[in-house]
Amino acid sequence: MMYGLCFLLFTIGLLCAVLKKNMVKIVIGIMIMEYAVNLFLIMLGFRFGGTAPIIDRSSLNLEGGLTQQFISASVDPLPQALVLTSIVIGLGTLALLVSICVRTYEKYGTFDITKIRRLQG
Amino acid sequence: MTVPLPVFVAIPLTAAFILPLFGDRYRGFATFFANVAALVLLALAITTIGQSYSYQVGRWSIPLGINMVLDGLSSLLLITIAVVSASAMLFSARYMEQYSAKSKYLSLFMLMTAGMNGVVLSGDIFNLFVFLEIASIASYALVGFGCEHEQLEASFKYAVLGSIASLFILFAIGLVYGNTGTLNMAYISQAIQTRGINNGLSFALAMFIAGFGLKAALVPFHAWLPDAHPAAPAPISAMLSGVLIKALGVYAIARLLFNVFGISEMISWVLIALGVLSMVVGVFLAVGQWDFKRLLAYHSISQMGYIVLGIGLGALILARGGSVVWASIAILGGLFHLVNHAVFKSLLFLTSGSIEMSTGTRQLKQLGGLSGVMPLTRANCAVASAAIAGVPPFNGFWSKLILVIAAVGTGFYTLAAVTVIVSLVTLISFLKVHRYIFLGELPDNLRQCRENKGTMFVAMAALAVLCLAMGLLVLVPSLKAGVLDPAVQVLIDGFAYSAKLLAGSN
Amino acid sequence: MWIFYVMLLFMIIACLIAVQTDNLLSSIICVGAVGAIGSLMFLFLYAPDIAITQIVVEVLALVVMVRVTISRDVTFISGDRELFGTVASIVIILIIFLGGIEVFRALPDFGVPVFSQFSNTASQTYISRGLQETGAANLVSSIILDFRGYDTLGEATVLFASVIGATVILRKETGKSMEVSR
Amino acid sequence: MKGMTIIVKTVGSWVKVLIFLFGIYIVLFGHLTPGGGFAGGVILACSYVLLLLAFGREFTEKNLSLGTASKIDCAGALLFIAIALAGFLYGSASFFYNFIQQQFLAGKDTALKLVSAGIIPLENIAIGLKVGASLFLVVLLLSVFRPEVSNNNKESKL
Repeated sequence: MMYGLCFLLFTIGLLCAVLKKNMVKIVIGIMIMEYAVNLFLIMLGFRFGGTAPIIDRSSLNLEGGLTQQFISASVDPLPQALVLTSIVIGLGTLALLVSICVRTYEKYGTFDITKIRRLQG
Repeated sequence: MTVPLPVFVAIPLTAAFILPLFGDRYRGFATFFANVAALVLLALAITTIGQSYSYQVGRWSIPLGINMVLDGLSSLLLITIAVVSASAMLFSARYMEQYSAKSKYLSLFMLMTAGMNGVVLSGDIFNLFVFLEIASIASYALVGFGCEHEQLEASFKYAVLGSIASLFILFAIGLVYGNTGTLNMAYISQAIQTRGINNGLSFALAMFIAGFGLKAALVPFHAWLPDAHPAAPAPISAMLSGVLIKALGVYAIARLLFNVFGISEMISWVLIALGVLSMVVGVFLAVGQWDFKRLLAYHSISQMGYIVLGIGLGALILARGGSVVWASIAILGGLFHLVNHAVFKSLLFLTSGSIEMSTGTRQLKQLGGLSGVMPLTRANCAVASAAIAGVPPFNGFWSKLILVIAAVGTGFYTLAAVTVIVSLVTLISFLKVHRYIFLGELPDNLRQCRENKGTMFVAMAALAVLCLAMGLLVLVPSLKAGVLDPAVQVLIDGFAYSAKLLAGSN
Repeated sequence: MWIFYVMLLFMIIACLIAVQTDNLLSSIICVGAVGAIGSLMFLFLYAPDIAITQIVVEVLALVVMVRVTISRDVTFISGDRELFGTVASIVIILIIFLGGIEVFRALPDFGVPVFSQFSNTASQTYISRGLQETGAANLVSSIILDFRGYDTLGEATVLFASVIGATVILRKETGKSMEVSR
Repeated sequence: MKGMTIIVKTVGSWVKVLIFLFGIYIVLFGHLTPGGGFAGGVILACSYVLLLLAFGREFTEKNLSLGTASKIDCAGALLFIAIALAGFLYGSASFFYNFIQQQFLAGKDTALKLVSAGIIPLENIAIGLKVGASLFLVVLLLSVFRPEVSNNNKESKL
C-alpha cells in the first residue's frame, strides 16, 4: 500500500511533466518524480523498530565489535547510498534544466512551451 | 598485457577536469591536449580486441564492490566510441573555432566519452545508470551549445524526455533491487535463473525497455531526436547519432535482455516490432525533409531500426530454440550494422558540418552545385551516402546483406522485403541530397565559399576509408573471428555471462 | 505506521496543488513543502544522512527556483496542451499506473527490509563487517566512498557536467554568427 | 541587486559564519555522524548564497569570484580522482583502493575516532569543496544572468 502511494506520487509527477506547457511546471513534475523514486528506494530498506545504519558507542560491545542487536536491527544502508547519489544527480539535472529555462525566457519572454514553438515557426 | 579497465574512465575524466583550468587562456594547447587524450583512448581500446576479463574496483569482490566487465561486446563498443570520438575531436579542432567557450566544449565532450565508456564497461546496474546520466547530462548541454532558439528548445525537450527516461530506469533499478536483493548484473542474472521472473521483474523489464528505448530513440519514443541531433554542433551530432544512442540505448537493452533477464519470445517480438516501426517510420519521415541535418537525424532512427531488428531476430530464433547458427548470423548483422552506422552516420554529420561551415546554411533548397567548389567534401559525402544506402563495396551493404540473409534463411520473408524496401527509399533520399547539394547550379551567394582542408578533411577522410575497408571485417575470416564473433558470442551465450563472472570472483 | 500514511498523503496533496495551481510561486512553495515532508519522512525511515542532504538540497533548489520565477513570469499560463495528446497521455499513464500497482505485491511488505529476504546479500556484509573493513562508523559513508566509491566519482562528475553545462548555456557571448542569418 | 536592509545584513554576516562552520563540521565528521561531503558541501554553498541574497552580487563576487569558484570546482574534482588513482600506487592495488585503511590503519582500533577510515575523510573533503563551489557557481550564474538583448518582449507583454 505504501509502495502504491509512492507510485501514485511518481504518476502525478509524470503527468505534470508530460501534460503541462509551462516550462517551470515541467521541471516541477520531474522534481516530484525524483522525490517519489528516492522515497521508494529508501522504503525498500526500511525495518520497523530498526536503527539508523550509523554505529555509535552503544552499538559496540566491550571488545570493540558490533553488538548482535545492532546487526539485527539496522536498516539497509545500500539504498541510502543509492539515494544519496540519485539526489545529487537530480540536483544536477535540475540546475541544467533551470538554466535552459532562464536562457529560453530571456530569448522569448515566456515560459510557455507551445508559444515558443510558434514563435520559432 | 591487459589494460586496467578504470583507465578508460579515468583518462577522459581527468582531461575533462583539467581542461577548464587552463583551456580559456591556451586554446590551441587545450585542443591539442583533448586530441591526444582521444587518440590515447583509441590506442588503448584497440588493445582490448579479443580479450575478456573483469576488474574489481577498490579490490572489493562482487557483490560488495562494483566490477567492470570487458568482453567482446564491450570491446566492440569501446572501439567504436573511440574511433568516432577521435575523428569528431579532430574535426572540432577547427570547426569549433566559430563558437566561444571552447574549453568548456572540450570538457563536456570528454565527459560524454567517459560516460559512454563507463556504460559499456559497467557490470553493476546502478553504476550503469550513473554513467548513463553523465553522458546524458553532458549531451543535454552540448545540444544547447549554440544558445540559439532552436538549440535551446531542442535541448529542453531532450533534457526533459531524457530525465524522464532516466527516472524510469532508476525506478526499474529499485524494483530489481526489491526483487533480487542485489545490484550486480551477474548476481541479478543468477537470481533470475534460480527463481524465475515474477511480476515485479517483468514490470521492471518493461520500464527498462521504455527508458532505454527513449534514450535510443526507437519509434514510439523518438520525438526528441529529430530536434536534438540537428541542433547540436556537427561533431556532437556525429557523436550523438554515431555512438551515444547506441551505447546508452541498444547496448544497454541488449546486455540486459540477453545476459541478465534472459530472452523470451514475447520480448523478441517487441524488439522486432520496435525495429520495423523505427525503420519504416524513420525513413518515410526522412524523405520529406529539406534540412540536411534533420534528414540525417531521421535516417538515424531508421538505421537504429536495422540494429534492433537484427538483435530481435536473433533473440527470437534463440527463444524458439532454433538454430544457433542462424541466430548468430542475425545478431552479427545487427551488431555489424551498429558499427557501420556509427562510422557512416558520423561521417555524414561531419560532411554536413563542413558544408554548413562553408556556406552558412543547411537547407537543401538554398544549396546547389557545390561539387565544383567542395570536391573533397563531396567525395566523402558520396562514400558515406553509398554506405548508408547499401551500395555494394561499402560497409553498409554487407551488414544489410547479412540481415537479409538471416531473415530469408529463417523464413521471415516479410522482414527481408521490408529491409530491402527501406534500403531503397534510403537510396532515393540520398540521391535527392546529392542532387540538391552538389549538382545543379551554384547560387550566387555561395561563390566565395571554400573547401575545408586540413584537420577537418583528415577526420572525414579517415572515416571514409573506414567505410570502404570495413567490409573486410566480415570478408576476412580472421578479422571476423577476432572482432565481431566474440561480440556475437556474448549475446548468444546469454546466461553464461553471469556464470563466468561468478566463477571468476570466487 | 499511521504517521507514514499521513505524511505520504500530505505529500500527495501538496503535489496535486503544486501541479494544478496557476501561480508559479505558490506551486514552487508547495514543492518545497513536499521536499520538507519528504525529508522528515526520511528521518522517520531511519535515514538521517538522506534527511540532511534532502533538506539542504531542498533549500538550495527552492532558492534557485524562486530566483528564476520571481519577477520573471507574472502571467498565468494555465491549461494543458492540445486535447488529443492530453487524452492519449492520460490513458497511457493510467495504464502504467494500474499495471504498476499490482507489481508491488511481489515485494516484501513495507517494514520488512529487502535484504532480510535473501541470503548472502551485500547489505548484510556491509552491516556486519563494514566497520572493520573500512573503519568508518557511518555505514552509508563507508558504502558511498569506499565499497561503491566508483559510483560517487560518477556522481561528482554528474554535478561537474551540469555546472559546466549551466556555464555554457548561460554564457554571455555565444559567438556563433552563421545561423543568425537564417 | 543592492542587497537587503541593515538588519538582514548584520544578522546575515553572523549567521553566515555559523553556517560555514557547521558545513565544515559536517564535512569533517562525515564518516562518523550523519552528513558527509555532499551535505556539507551544500551547506557551504548555502552560506555563500545567504551572502549573495543579503549583500548583493558585487559584495559576494569580491569574496568569491566566478573564476575562483570554477577553479575550486575543478580542483575538488581533480583531488577526488587523484585520491582514487593513488590506489594504483600501492602494491597490487587498484582504482579506489582504500590504501590508507588497508595499509596503515589495518588492525588498529580506530573505531569512532576522527582519524580513521583511511581515504574516506579525504574524499569527503574533496567532495565538499567540489559540491560547495559548483552549487555556489550555479546560483551565482543564475542571478548574474541578464543577457544583452531581448528585453523588448517582456516590456510589450507587461
